[in-house]
Amino acid sequence: MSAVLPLGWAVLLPVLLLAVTWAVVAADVLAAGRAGGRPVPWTVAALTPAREALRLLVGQRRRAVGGDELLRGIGGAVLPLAALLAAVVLPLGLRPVADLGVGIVWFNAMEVFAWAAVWLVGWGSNSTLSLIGGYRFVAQGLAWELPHMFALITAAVGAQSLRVTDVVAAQQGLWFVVIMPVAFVAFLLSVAAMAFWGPFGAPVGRDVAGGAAAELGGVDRLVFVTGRWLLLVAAAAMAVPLFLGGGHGPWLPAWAWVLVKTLAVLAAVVALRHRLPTIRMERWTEFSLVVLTPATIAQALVVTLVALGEGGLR
Amino acid sequence: MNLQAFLVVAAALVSVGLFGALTQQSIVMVMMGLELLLNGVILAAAAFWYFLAPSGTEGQVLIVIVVTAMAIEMAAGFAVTTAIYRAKRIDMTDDATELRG
Amino acid sequence: MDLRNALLRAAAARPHVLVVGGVGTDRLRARVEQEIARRRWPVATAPADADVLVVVGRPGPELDPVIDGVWAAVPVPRSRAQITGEDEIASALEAAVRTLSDLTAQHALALRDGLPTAHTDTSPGEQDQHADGHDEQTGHDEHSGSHHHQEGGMELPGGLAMADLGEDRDGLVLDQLHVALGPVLPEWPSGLVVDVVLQGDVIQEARSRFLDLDLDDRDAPECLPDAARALDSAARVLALVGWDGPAARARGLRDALLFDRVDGSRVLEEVDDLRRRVRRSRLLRWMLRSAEAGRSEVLETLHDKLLSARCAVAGAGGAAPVAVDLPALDSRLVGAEFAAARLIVAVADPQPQPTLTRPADRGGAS
Amino acid sequence: MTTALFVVLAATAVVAGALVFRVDSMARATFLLLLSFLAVAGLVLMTGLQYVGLVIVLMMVIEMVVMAVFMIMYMMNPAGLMSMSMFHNTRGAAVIAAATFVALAGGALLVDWPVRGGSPAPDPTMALGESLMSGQMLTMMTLGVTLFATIVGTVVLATGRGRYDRLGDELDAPASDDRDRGGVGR
Repeated sequence: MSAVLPLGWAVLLPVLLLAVTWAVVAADVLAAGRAGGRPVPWTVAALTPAREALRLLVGQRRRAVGGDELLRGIGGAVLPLAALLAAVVLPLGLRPVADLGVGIVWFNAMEVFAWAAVWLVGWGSNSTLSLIGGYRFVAQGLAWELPHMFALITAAVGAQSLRVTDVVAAQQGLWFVVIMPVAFVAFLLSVAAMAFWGPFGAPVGRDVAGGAAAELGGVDRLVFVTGRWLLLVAAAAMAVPLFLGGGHGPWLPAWAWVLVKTLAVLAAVVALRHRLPTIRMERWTEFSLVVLTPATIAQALVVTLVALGEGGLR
Repeated sequence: MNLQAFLVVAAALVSVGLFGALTQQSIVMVMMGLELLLNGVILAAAAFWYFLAPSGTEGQVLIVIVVTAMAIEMAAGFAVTTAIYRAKRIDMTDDATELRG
Repeated sequence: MDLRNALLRAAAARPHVLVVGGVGTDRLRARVEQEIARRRWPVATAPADADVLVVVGRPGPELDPVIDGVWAAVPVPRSRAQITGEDEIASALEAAVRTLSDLTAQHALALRDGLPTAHTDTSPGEQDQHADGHDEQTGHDEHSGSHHHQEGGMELPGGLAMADLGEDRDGLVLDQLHVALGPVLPEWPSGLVVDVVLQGDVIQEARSRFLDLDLDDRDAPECLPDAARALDSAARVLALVGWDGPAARARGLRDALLFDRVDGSRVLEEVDDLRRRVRRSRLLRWMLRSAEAGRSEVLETLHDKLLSARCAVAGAGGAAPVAVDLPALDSRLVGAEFAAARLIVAVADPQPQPTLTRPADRGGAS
Repeated sequence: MTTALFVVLAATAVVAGALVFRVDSMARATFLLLLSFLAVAGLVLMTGLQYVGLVIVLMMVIEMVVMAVFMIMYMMNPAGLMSMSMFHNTRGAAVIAAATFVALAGGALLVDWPVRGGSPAPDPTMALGESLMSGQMLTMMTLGVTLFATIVGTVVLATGRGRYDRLGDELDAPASDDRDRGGVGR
């Protein structure tokens, strides 16, 4: 058994991600209905993603006067691309599509493109509210990137490898979430922040009329929104190999465990959105830099000491 | 793909960056020129490592140093720009005449 | 052709609706919102996100061009509905959906080469009011950042204007943008426009006004009863802080009070439940807490609103909402960051009082 | 295949780098520079330096977004709606740049480079890490201290109101008088 999935999976990966995205969008509609006191039947919810996509597909694209069409288009397209490329190192089961030696750095480098994407969309729309949305994302990004990187580093230190499959293999006995809970929480928070989701939704908030996406219509909006969902799914799915033991588990085959765990993480992320209000930028920035970053550094230090104590570095 | 090709590309990047750094009026644009120049240095370092001394790690260490230097240059550049701007409301190198003495 | 028709019909099944109303249309707007929520249609955040533009009441001469501008920014397939009475709501919405799925009608509505045609401005005084934050689609002549008749603006190709410079709160001289907030913004009081000078997302100057205030021939403005108005405004605040569930609940309670003859005890129970959730949310407190500038006020006022709604439902006759006059609102907005400013406007929930707030120097505002 | 990839990446790097100084829009200039960096990162990846190549991608995306923010903050006409020339001393710079290119490229082509010594470590990333943590430890420590000094220095330079302005001369104010307070309440 080779360490990598056959090449055909590269085509299947987007399909898989979209399928999970579909389920998550439907779950979000259900949760929104429940939270708002107006429950939605699940049949309606299951159809909603398709209806919305169709609505945007037949919709007209919009141009912004004085806007930078090119940059906006690039920004919109980069978002789903970044999500798909980041997902390449995700083990589906025990094997990823591409088993890079520096998979964790690859994942990090790809999702960072969201910074450029959201800012470009906000800038290219040439609207004050869009630009405010773009800037909000950058401000948030500066706050979440450090705890996020330290969380990734902690998992890598625990496995003593930057290869995602090695990280999974290292969790055969004990899931990393047990020995690095702070890193796991920081990672989950940064997943939500990366996809400007829920409590971190200020870049596309209602107060700025949709923020970065305010001026997008038709296919442009579809690509942007889909990219955002894909990013959320891909990043949340990454929590499984990094902290939740990947495909390891009793009874079920590895792929089933990955699916179950991914859906569980996504359910938690969706619940987060419906339970919590949006966190304001200045609050989050200070909290992230003053509390979360030192906490993740301390977590990394503890894990490093444990790794050293268990027989030193290989 | 050989050492000479890499080095010529690196030389092109360095000279374009130099041209930008020398001609631009805005401090921020001057910094972009410097970044481009360092970009060429990175490429040359990678090429030297790969084609001349792949067994060592000096090439990689050099790239790490250059990347750090870029980050420092950016941070320092923006801090200086902010300080000058706060004091003088200018962001053009030509206007910062004190620097000329 | 059949396939395209079918696609249009399927796409029209869940239209996003943008509701626009002038001063004094709150009750009718609430009724429309209730009907939209009943059909589970989402409320659009911006013209770009909308399929159906619902105009509530009869817009006056100041609001009318704004609505035309918004309409020009709605992408095809689109439809526009005018609702002036409660009995028209259902039929108007159904007609809107029919238009949405009608291929020939949509062909006629399609924007020429993707750009809205420019509308002609009748007077410089009106021009400001198109700038509603989405204005770069409303015409060729405006830029969200700036109005080209503003002094200090440099003329740019395409009639866009360059931003001014001004000192920010950190002592740096940076670009300032002149933007008119409202009247078409999510969770925004009907008919209100605040002309602001924005630096980044910090408001440097603000001047608020109501559109179409001096219309004497308007029907007696329908005001919401106190409890419903408190809930309406609380729902806006909750939606602005991104807490959609409680916001929807507050809105549902408002509708229950206004239109459904339900027994008071159930509403009372739910209002109490909502109050408890709001009071207990530590994150909300963390976010709104501050020593300064109407921020802790936001939370207190939100509590007060829910409390007064409770009192009104219970028949105890809670205190009537304090009328906020526009100059006071302006002074509170200065120096606030954009998200904070939105909250300040939402909690202030200013109501037009023609005799009190009509500024003597209306012409000077623009 | 490799040659084609090399040519494409090299051309992208140089052309995007040159266009940085040709376009009017600051946002476009910044992201063209990013494109140039990404192309160079691609070339670095082609030499087998996976870790370093990806770190360049990671750093440069963040750096360029931050740069764009500053560009727009300080430049007039950031969107490039009005074309304006921002060059000075073009001729002299062109001569210097051309001379530099001729000297460097000529040197690259004419020097008799030594033959390749040794082969890459099986895992260059591991080699880099081991080297930084042993032989090159001094480099790593110097970088760390320099970065820390930069953080302190740039904050001091750029900040308008320091903690003495916010918390009083004795730093004994119970809370700062900031208009917008952070999440920890300092």
